[in-house]
Amino acid sequence: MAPSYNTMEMMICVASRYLEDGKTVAVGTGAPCAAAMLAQKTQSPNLVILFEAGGISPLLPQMPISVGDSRTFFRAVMAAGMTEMMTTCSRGLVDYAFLGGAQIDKFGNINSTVVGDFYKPKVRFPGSGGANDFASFCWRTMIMTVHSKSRFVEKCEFVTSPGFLSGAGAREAAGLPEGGPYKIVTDLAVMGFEEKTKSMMIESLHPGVDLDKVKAETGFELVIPKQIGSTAHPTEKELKVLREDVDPLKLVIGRA
Amino acid sequence: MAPSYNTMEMMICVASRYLEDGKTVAVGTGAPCAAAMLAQKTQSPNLVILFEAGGISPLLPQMPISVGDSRTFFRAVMAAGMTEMMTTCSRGLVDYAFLGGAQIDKFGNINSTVVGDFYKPKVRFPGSGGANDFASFCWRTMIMTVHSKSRFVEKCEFVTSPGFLSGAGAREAAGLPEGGPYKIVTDLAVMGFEEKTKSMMIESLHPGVDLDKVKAETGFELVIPKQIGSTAHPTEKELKVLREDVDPLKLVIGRA
Amino acid sequence: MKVLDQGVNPLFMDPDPDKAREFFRQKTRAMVDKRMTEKEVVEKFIPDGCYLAIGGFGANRIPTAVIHEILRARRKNLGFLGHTSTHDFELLCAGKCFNRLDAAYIVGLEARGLSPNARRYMESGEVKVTEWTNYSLAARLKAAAEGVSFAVIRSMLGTDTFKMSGAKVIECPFTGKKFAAVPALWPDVAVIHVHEADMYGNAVFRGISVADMELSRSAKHVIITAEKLVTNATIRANPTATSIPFYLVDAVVEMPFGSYPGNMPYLYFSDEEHLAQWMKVEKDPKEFEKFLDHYIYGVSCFEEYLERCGGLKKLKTLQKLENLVEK
Amino acid sequence: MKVLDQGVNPLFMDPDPDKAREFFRQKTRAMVDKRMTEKEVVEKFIPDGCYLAIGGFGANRIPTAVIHEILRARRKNLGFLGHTSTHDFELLCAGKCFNRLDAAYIVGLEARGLSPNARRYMESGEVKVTEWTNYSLAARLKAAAEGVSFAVIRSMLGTDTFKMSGAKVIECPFTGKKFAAVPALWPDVAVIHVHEADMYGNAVFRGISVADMELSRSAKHVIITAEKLVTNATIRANPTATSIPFYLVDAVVEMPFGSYPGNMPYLYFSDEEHLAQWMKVEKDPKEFEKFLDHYIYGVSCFEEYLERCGGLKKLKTLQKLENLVEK
Repeated sequence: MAPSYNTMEMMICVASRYLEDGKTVAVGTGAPCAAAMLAQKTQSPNLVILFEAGGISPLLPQMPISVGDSRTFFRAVMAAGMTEMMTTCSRGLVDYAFLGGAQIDKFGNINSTVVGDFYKPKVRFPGSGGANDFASFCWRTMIMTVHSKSRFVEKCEFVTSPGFLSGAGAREAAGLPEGGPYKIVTDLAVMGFEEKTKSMMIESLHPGVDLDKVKAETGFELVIPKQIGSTAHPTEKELKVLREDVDPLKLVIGRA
Repeated sequence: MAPSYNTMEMMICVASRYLEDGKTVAVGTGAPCAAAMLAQKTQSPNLVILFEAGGISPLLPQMPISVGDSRTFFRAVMAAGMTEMMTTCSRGLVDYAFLGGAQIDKFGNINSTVVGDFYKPKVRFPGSGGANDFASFCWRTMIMTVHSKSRFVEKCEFVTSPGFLSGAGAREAAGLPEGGPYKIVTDLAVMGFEEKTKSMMIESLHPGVDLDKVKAETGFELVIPKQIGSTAHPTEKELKVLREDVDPLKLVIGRA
Repeated sequence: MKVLDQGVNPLFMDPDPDKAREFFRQKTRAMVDKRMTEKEVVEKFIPDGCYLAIGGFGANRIPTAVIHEILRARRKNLGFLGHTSTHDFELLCAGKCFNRLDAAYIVGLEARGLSPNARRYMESGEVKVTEWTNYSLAARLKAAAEGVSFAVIRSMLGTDTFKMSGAKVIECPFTGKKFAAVPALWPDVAVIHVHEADMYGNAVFRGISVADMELSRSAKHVIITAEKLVTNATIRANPTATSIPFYLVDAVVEMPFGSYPGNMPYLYFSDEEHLAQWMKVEKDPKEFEKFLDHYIYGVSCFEEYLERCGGLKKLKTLQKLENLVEK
Repeated sequence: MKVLDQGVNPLFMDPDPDKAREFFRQKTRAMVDKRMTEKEVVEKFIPDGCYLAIGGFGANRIPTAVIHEILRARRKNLGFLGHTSTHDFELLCAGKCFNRLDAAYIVGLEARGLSPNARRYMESGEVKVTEWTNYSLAARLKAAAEGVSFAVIRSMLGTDTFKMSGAKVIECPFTGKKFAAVPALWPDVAVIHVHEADMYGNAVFRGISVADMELSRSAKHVIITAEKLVTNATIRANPTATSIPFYLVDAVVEMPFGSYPGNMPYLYFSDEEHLAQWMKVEKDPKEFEKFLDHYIYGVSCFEEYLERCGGLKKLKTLQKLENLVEK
């Protein structure tokens, strides 16, 4: 019998599995940081965690509340600066980065800036922060988000951070380095991108979720491959490490 | 009666007088460093000494032998790096820099690279090092050199570091920031540059030196102003400080 | 220079490196006593309309005392560098201090959520905004620090962030590849909180530098607030540790707990209760007004603010949190 | 991109940032034991023909042991970054190890004078030279570290140094002003001497950094030689002090007195007698050959070289000099 878990735990466990050992990952606070910590404590002990404000490979004593707080460089191998981290990404040394946003479209572009008129917005969000930079520089960007029709839109009202822009060939034409969105992990499914069109494609459905549910919560037409996988449940071990070692105060996994 | 001194002591004392209090000076090893230290210990206690490899305002315990040796940041306020120092110059925070070279021409350009064919040189010198950068960036470049016809040439065989290039307006046309050569202190005289033409102009003759001697040792026509000054002798105080505090081991002043 | 594409929004500062050079030429390099109070600093270096930048990272190593003083002095029409701003931004929005903004990260407090009042201010249309990213703003400061008028980067390209910026697309003269060119930015004044400084402005911070190396080298005036004043001999005993040399600095304000309610690495953690209280009371503008009167406008100095927030007892708790003595 | 003017000499390395990215993509980031001997390092990372850069400043904080090993291994046809090179350059000229050179400072030993043998080698016409300046080479490394293909600077302009370089003149897209564009440089391998490193490559140097921050971030392979190996816990106890993080580093060689006969800040001063001896014997090529046999080709390792130079007694004198115990 599968263990019980909430959707946040599910997303974190699933996302963590994509983080290969011996790679680098730039993380923010919250779920992405939890996913990276979990990966480190399970299958990827040599995963290197980086924070954009300068923390390099800390021995995180607890979940940071800011990507620049003192936890992000607690017993780090180096306390560097933002330019150091961003240029490390720019020259190709960072494999994964996690992004979030208010909207994501079928080419994996993200809006975290405004809804409505830019000059007098209906809703103003934080903007890029380092997201546009990570999405431009890192080899594989990861997205963790709740799956809903208002979030998964045909076209972002504002493209804050680049996915595949307008599709195949568009990143190259814009002058962006090779890279782009890799996996989108939601509470319903995992999506990737079709090689040829760079359109979002369903890869696996979470336990108990059917395709229609995902379609209903997606505001554009997903590419449906012949074979759709089934996401594996979080394992006992993943949940134990996540709950006891990664986030014992339930700062993140308590939010589901 | 004037005190006795050698030509190196003369040049150092004279050069030091041009270094105003509260200014910054980028120095190399040897005579320029001695001149800056002397200025600091006489009229310009707030003169800030910088070394291109990163030493900022050290309490120099002795003459450095390299612009990157540990003396150059002994009890410094900061041990920085070369980019820090060079960009400090580039954005206009450094007033003086000292240059040297094998040839200097009438517009204050300097050759410290080659004599003869570049690809199979008759003599290969060190090249620019940081000299071209200092000459480009600093407000006032200073030159201390022995005065001889082979050194003061009509046109440098190779312009390593910019003076006024081909004369008035040439720095601007090339894209160089405002700046350029300020004073040339030799064993015979002090030269400056005529405002209008940017040609080298005699300013003052050292004690016992007549104009013909300077002309004879200069390979181009110097601008001769109506009034030529007389360089003041090194003072007792200057010599005392130079000999006792700046260079007690006579590493520099012993070279004359 | 062929420009292939360009952002539509204005630059708020002139990227001319020769004008910056003229400024820096006049700036004194003398190593003199630069100690001032936060009041004097705001009076002297942060006039209405100037372009301001804040060091640290939003609620980590921030110069809170000077920002409070900016509010109390009712500064208006500032330009602001919204780089990695969070609580600093929230404060300046509370005072409606700025009317033009280079934005990379604004209105949010990271994992803590969004500031309701900062959002209201930014949704009002009263503020001119030009959009950037964290790295592109760091690169703008870096270009300024280098004394050149632009830097090239490989982000922003192809996005609306670029379109709403003041960047341009150019080609590399060596490879023909496209790059975003971003203009140098010399802020009028930067305020940076550090662990230690001497009276001349030689300053040391420990832990991550965020963008403060670039910021202290690009701002025309640099104000240091320091947890602790130390002697010049202390600085000179370990020059490798110095972060900012004195000749960049215009004023030094001694300010223990100066980053409160933010985190100060190795000294004290952020006061999450107080920061949460801000976001809560901001929901109701009337409540928020009273809150500001109580904590900022109605106090005479930063120490009084610290008292109202719980004083030494609260600070002791935050010290323990930082040092992992308590969880 | 309109190019207004350009230097005539070749670039020895490709400034394409995407090729560099492909290399760095493959480079491992695992924190594993990277200890090696100097022999293994030269064998593995410094093959004939590769493009080499040396950290430090000529005769200050230089990795002498690895350079000696390059000579003993009879490496040829290297490219070399003649940035702030002095004794390192003298050594590589002694072995005729390189045949192409980016030159900013070469053939000299600063206040000590010029190296007769280095001059002979450079006047022979056997070496392809492209001319630069200290800052422009640092800027080339910085551009590489930033993952872009060029940087803009305001020196070199208008001179023969520019003409004999591989730089280009372009206009700023914001101000129309002229700048020298210098191409990114990713050396194949950099060797950097430091005070302390752990076995994973986390490295710390004290005192000035010269251009080693840029160099360690741009070189494809980074070799660290360290005065002392320390534990990873020692590194983590003070992350502010770390100069180079492990994932940039390919090999760590423990090498006490590794900068000899150069200066190592805080540890030992340069051996000026020995350096003077070099320049003296270089005057006579026959004498010089014997000298090289005695000090380099005829010894099996760096420790043996130290012995031949006076061993512990000499080193003790240099320690005292450095610490101003003796004059």
